[in-house]
Amino acid sequence: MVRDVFTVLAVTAGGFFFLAGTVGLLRFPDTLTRLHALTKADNLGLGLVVLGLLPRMQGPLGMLKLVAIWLLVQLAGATVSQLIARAARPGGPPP
Amino acid sequence: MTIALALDAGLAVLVLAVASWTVGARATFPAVVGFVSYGLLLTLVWVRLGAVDVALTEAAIGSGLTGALLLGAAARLRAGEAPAEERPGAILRLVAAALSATVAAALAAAVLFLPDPAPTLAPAAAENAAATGLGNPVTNVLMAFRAMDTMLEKVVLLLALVGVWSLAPDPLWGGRPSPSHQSDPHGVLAFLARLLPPVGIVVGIYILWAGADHPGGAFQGGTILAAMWLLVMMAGLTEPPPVSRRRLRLVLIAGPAVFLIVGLGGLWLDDAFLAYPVAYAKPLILVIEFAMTLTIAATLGLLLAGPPERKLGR
Amino acid sequence: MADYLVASSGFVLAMVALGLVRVVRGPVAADRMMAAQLLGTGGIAALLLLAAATEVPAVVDVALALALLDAFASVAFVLGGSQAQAGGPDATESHEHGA
Amino acid sequence: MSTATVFGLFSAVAAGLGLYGLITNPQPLRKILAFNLLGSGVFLFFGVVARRGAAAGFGGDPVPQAMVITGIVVAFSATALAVALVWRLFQETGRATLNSDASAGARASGADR
Repeated sequence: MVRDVFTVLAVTAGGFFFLAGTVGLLRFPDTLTRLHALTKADNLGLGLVVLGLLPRMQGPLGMLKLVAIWLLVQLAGATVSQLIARAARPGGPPP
Repeated sequence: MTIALALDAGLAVLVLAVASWTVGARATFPAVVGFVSYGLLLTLVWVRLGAVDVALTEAAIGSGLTGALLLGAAARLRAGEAPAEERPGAILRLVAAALSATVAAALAAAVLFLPDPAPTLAPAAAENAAATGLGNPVTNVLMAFRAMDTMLEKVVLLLALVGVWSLAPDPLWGGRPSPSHQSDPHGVLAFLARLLPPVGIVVGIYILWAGADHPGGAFQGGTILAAMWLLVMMAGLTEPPPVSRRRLRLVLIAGPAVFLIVGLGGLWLDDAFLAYPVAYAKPLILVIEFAMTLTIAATLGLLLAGPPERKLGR
Repeated sequence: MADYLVASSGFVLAMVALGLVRVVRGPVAADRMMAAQLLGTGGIAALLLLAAATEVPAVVDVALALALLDAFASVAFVLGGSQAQAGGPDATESHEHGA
Repeated sequence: MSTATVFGLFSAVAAGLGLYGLITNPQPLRKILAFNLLGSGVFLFFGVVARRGAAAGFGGDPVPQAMVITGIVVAFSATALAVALVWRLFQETGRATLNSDASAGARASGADR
């Protein structure tokens, strides 16, 4: 029961951050601010979803995989946003 | 209408919207980004259809490797794109639309009037599962019941690679393919290319290993290994090997060769080509899968790297 | 509980799908790639929620594969773009045609 | 309606869209995209058939699933070959289109190739 409440709270909060990320991506004025909104929000969003689902996984291997997924997305997201930001600078690839 | 069915319907509408964008967008690059998103959403569709093995393949190949291949190509070919006015005339488009609608309607009718109960080979696959000792029915089909298909498919991969290589101009034959990027060895990309592959190799081998009893297997594991190899090459941490290197070619034929040897052994020891002696079925399949994983990783990586573009010894 | 998880999976998916409007609007290639990246993260979250809802642990492996390959396509995009503008036979050739 | 029917109808439309794009898009790269779309529609059709064949404790008939996995890998290798062909065409002519009409020919010969 406590586990269910925890999951609902964390997953709902995660969903909220996905909402925030999308709003930022759609409403922010230029490419670099949009990138900022996106990276902050989607990593927190996924992080909260992972946190909420952790107690529902069977065994330590399942939990390890969840955390690994979150870390991988963090790493990839951080690197790729650096690269995308460089590409978005003047002189980057055209649209 | 249950929540799950609502999710399915929403997912189908979403994927169709992305597919229409891929076909209808004016410029090529946005269309390719649409296609990458399409591949990702397709992974979810496969999960909803209960085909987790296929979802894994789609995630690795459909959205990962194909996405990288097409995005890279779209970026490089930007200059050569045909202007929009070269689109065909209204009559041709109308005829094409009519033809496509007919095909779609025929397929839809086939879906709606499928026989009930549906014909299935699942019971046959379940009955014979004991013969191989593997728990994953899809791996059973791939490696034992329809092993001939899988072996020939390895040959197709090899032929495609020979085709790609032979597109190199004559003087460059035998040279290195070139995703040659002189990137900063201390930059972010090199950082990612140092950190990700160790994790990726563990995951790739895990998925190969899990494939015996759970969704996974040689295709999916090999694809992940290929992606990690390519990442290291793209970051400029290692050179793509020259295509004339003998060791490379041995790796490329290892999968089909081991498959063929085991198959011929079946002819000799048992009664048919590719018949595994029951006592050794599982270890034999694992040996083949291991060789296949290496071959798949090397072949997919080189397919993406493209034809040789630099002379040997430079 | 399973219904809640499926519904949240749908919600996350709907959110990141809205972000795909950026693929249509652009204006630059980087914006389009960002939308695809958000879709990737959202897709992973949706898969994890589905895995928990249907209690099929193997779906987590699918999410793991996606997480590994997510970065890969974006890297190819950035490198392809920088290669096209930094020169090579293609860049000079297209210049000839423009002239 | 069931999951299988929803995605079955979807697969039919996806295949139709792919076919339309294959015929009407002039650029080779777009044709490659459309061809992949068409292929994915057909693969999904197999997936739906597999789903309906769920029996003997399996979530789906494993035989079509295995065929689709093989198919996805072959589709990738065909795509890679096609992309390499387009790239070589571009290197040779400076253009990446299949149109061989007068204007394309004039521009290609103008490039002195």
